[in-house]
Amino acid sequence: MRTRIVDALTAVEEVKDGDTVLVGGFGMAGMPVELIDALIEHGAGDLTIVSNNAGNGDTGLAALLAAGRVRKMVCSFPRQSDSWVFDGLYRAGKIELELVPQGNLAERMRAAGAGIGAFYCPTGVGTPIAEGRETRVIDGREYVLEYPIRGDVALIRAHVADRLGNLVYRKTARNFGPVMATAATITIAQVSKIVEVGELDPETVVTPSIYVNRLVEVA
Amino acid sequence: MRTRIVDALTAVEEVKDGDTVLVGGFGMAGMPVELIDALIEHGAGDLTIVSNNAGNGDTGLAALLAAGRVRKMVCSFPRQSDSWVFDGLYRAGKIELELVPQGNLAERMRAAGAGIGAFYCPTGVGTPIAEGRETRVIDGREYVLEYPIRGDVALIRAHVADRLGNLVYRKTARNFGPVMATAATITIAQVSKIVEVGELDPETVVTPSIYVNRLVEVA
Amino acid sequence: MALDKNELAQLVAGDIPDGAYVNLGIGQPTSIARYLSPESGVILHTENGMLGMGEVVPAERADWDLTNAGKQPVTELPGAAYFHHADSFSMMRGGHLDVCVMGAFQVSAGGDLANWHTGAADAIPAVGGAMDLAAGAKQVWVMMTLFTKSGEPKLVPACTYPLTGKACVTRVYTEVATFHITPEGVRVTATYGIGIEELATRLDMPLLA
Amino acid sequence: MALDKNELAQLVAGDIPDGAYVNLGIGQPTSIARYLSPESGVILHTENGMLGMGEVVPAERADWDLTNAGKQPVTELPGAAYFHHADSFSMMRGGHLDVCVMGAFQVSAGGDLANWHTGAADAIPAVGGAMDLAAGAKQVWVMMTLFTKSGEPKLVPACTYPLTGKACVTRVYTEVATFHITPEGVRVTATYGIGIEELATRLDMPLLA
Repeated sequence: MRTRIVDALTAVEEVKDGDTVLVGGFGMAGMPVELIDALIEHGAGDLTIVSNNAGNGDTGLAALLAAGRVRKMVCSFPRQSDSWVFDGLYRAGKIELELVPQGNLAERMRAAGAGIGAFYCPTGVGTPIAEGRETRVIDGREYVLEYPIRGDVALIRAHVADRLGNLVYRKTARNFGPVMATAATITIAQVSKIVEVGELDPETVVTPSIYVNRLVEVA
Repeated sequence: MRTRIVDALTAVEEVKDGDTVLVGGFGMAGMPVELIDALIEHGAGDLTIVSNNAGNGDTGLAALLAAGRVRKMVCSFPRQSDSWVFDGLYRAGKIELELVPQGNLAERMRAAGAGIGAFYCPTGVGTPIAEGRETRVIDGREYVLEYPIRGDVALIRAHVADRLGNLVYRKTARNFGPVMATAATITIAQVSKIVEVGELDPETVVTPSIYVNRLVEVA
Repeated sequence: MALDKNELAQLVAGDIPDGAYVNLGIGQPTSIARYLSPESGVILHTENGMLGMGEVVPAERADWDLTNAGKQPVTELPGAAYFHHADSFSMMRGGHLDVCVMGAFQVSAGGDLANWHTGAADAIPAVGGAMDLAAGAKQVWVMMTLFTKSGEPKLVPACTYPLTGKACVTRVYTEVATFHITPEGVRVTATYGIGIEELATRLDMPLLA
Repeated sequence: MALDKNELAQLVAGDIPDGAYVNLGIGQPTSIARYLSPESGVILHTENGMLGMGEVVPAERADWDLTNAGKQPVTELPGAAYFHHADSFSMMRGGHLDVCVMGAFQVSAGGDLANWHTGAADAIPAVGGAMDLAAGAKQVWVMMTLFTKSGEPKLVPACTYPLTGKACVTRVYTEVATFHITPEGVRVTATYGIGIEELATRLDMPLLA
């Protein structure tokens, strides 16, 4: 259905307490900072956040965590030099952590977006990550069964959108955006610029408009 | 390892009797006609061909079939108005057919390229395609377990390559090329033009050079 | 009076919600595109790898790198996007298309779809993307004649032809009547030149009005 | 004499085949890039979504949309390509990278790798892409000091730390010796300032020469 062009606060108005929110970005590259700020202002809590990292410094995702809105983090690399907000919450037992290898995080969201029920993945075999999970040997190699990660909402950052919602990204800020856009019921994209329909080359569109429900221009 | 720029006959010289060859294209769009002609000249037989269709008219894939080089076709749609070569071989019992829904064909090759051991897919549940296959109910929905399709060789057609082997495609001729390129031990791409390294925009590369082993320029 | 093919295509087109992402199957459903206005914002998907597909064009204007799923040359509309087959079918399988419209040999009262194989022993099987669409689109609509040339109903209590997908069809559009397949049963939503009693008799199944 | 960090990086760089597609792990392995000549045609992958990655640049020249897996700003080389995370990890998991070089806490004689978690109860676990690389690259090389600061060997009969991957490491590069992990056992391929007998004694494992 048609992509709506709105302001950040309107864009996040449908987020509900208890939602699973996919948050793009790898470190700060591709992090939808203004959408996260709007989510904080919006006030939804008891959230499960799926993102590669667990916040840097005191802004963005870290601020959402500091505001006590997050029940659980699903991520591959929470521990960083400037992840003091998460570190404190974790050590105080105030936040759950599901640690997922980075590729599994991406592939499990990809599966959600692609209608795949589950998949056998070689990553993590023989490690604590695989403990308690179903495994199977296929063609002589051992795999772990992995399930999709779906979002109620995805907050992503792209570079340029057209008014239909087609997206292009910029350099390694592309990272999780295109995958998360497919895996959420409502995908909200923050972009630097919105152009007219027809201004993007159809060969270069990375996220087709079908995956984008709300567009927010943040110049 | 480095992509080699060669002529069509040199490109296919490593194809062996009994190989599985992935052949790009949807109808004639993206069909690597000159590579198929080279494969016919090369002479390898007892091949398994994986391609969406089973040849059109008397050229390309149809000519390979007519030359008696193909033991088995794996495809989604063999029957077309001009698939008389395949039709004749099939009715004469001279060729095996594995019919795979089009999306499963793509996803099974994608799985091969992505290191996925198998995946649960909703397509074909309750149909003859699922007969004899393992099924599982996940979250209330039934899925069929599907396994990867790997190629010894992939023959694909793209639009422009740089000398490293990065590829861009043209319109719907893109179809199976990017997926097959990831799923074969040796990927051979026929392109209309080879440009210098640096002439393709890194944001618009569809198949990165890592997936391309041989490049053949067919102006 | 029964609808002709163009009237039927127009009827289906009118029921497609504004802004919907839609896949129109090979053959008759392709003609629905002619009745979709640009203002509707409906965006057409073709499974060979494109959103924003335009109209079918004659061979003399063809770009053979730009075809629909039936391999006919088409145009590209502003705002189009190209993608490869795995991405295209992920879009379908992942439930992102709002509506797909396909032809059918048979549809069952429970929404089972049979449209890929007559079951004839000597037929060369070919399925293409039909099973993927049946399994993946949010709504699967069927556009067909209600009866075969020999007068057999194609909306049936249970399909006798091999299935394409189970319990997937939500609407059936035919030249003499349109139906919604609901959990309560098959509901007739309109008739054209046939009474509902005659319809129920000829279909040999209970119908909700 | 034992190698310093730069000499070790140079040694590893020299062993990377021309034209290889390579992922260099966060930390020490990143420095290998400095010793790869453009003529070698080695192409660097970074798991956050790029092939053709160039050098690390100082903050004043940073483009923060262009970073490596360690979130340091880098450059883009001619012939680069960007892709999203699922595609990037498919490239890794699918066995398309020729070599990856990672640091390690421990490597076992059988090639098991432990480099993500010390097992300490109060440590916050973080794995990133290490398990994906361990499971996916054609060859996994480890670059590390052979002993901890307190003198404990890091090449061990069996890892005591939680594993990153099983039987995946094929080569170990350290400041005092380099090793190939083979089906027959651990083979010493070079030593720097240490005798092979002393090495075997300190490592407490049989070594092939």
